Amino acid sequence: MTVSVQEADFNVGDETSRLTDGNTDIGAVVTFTGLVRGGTDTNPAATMTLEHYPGMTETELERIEAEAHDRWPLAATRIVHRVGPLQPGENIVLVIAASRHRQAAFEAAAFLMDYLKTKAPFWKKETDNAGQGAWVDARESDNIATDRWQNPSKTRR
Amino acid sequence: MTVSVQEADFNVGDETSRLTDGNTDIGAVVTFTGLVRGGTDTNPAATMTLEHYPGMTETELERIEAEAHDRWPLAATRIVHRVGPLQPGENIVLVIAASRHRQAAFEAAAFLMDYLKTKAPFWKKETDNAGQGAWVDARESDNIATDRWQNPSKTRR
Amino acid sequence: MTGTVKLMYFAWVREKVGMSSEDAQLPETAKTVADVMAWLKTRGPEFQAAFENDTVIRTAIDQTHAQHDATILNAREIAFFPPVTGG
Amino acid sequence: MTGTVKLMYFAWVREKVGMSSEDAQLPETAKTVADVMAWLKTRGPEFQAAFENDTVIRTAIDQTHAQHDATILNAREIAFFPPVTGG
Repeated sequence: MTVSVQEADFNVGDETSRLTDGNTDIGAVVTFTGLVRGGTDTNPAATMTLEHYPGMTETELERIEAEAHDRWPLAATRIVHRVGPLQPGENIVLVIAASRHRQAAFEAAAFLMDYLKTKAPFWKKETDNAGQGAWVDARESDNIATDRWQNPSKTRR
Repeated sequence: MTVSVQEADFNVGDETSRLTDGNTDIGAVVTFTGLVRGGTDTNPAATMTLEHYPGMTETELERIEAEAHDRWPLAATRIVHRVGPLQPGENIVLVIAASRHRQAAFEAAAFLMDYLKTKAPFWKKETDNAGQGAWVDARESDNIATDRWQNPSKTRR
Repeated sequence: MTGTVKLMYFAWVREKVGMSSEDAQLPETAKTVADVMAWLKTRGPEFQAAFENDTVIRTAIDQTHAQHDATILNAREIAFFPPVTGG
Repeated sequence: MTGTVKLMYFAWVREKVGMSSEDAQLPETAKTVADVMAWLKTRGPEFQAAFENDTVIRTAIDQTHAQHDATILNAREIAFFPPVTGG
């Protein structure tokens, strides 16, 4: 099971060990951890609540993961995404890409995050200390980041 | 202390927590872990021994780290490099870059690794099961990877 | 039971329509996702508000991303949601 | 004690010269790193072997990377080593 959608926290060390232990073909492991940032003084974010589309989320994450394995020579990958209420400083998402060499691991981890951000059905709602909630807007920069992987000549091995 | 050269192993989870705990300005953490790969059937690598230049190593790693902070808006970085004899599957190096956003964290981690590979005074010697030792050759691909950061217009924020 | 499809709503679409899912009997004239959204808008002010600016709404058919002009032939589940913001 | 400098050798350079460091009295004619390597080669077969193909050897002056044409004026420590292979 390389994709998990869960309320529980994760530990990047434990998740990494689980992928690499006993596999001496792995020379490079890149992890990405996304965390809830605190707000600014004028706009403090007290809680971030993650909603998702059960069923589709897992299917979509597995599809993204399979595409990464098609594009790069990866020994292992892992995606963990938390749902439910999360406080500033808490982990949201973990992506791991393991390969023989570092370039494939770096590129695949960035690819997984870019695709996850624009394809996986999660939605963030920020609730400030006054109890006022606001859905987070999608960022155009995330679409641009995903589009850069569309040119096969630049990204496929 | 953000640079360590040590014989002891490291834990990517503990090292990440140490950087992020209590800092709610961090939204993205990228880690790179380099591991000793096992050899092929015809050329098994039994032990990898890491030699370095005490004093210069730490100075050079701190210089590389400072350059990353000049180039990207980073909340924190960390470099751990092991020395001495290491077996296949063991950790060699850990690089962590933490930032508000993922692009800076990804780019800075890749930059740190590229520069470390070509500038930090470490040397690897492989000893096979027959006790035959051979110094690992530098890879031209590592120089090419480092050169890509030389064009300021493409890499500086 | 042909003609019955499960409709799913997420995030602010869910909040505006006031429910997370329903089993609906679509009109026979609805052939695409866009047709379904046009029909939903006729179902009351909460639906009109949710689908007012329907170009921003993303859709999925049977848990796969779909364009607004995608056919709903044989669809069992159609979902409506804002652009995703995970990660 | 002017004129005395610490020479450091690493990896296969160290193995070939048979020592990791030494305090050396350099000839007054040695002005650059290249001059030092030329002089080292005259010190015996082990040095000749180590510095035979000296274009591949990397050098540092006082723990900072230096080119072969760098001046050794005021240098306290000069190091000789193969291209680095850490990471």
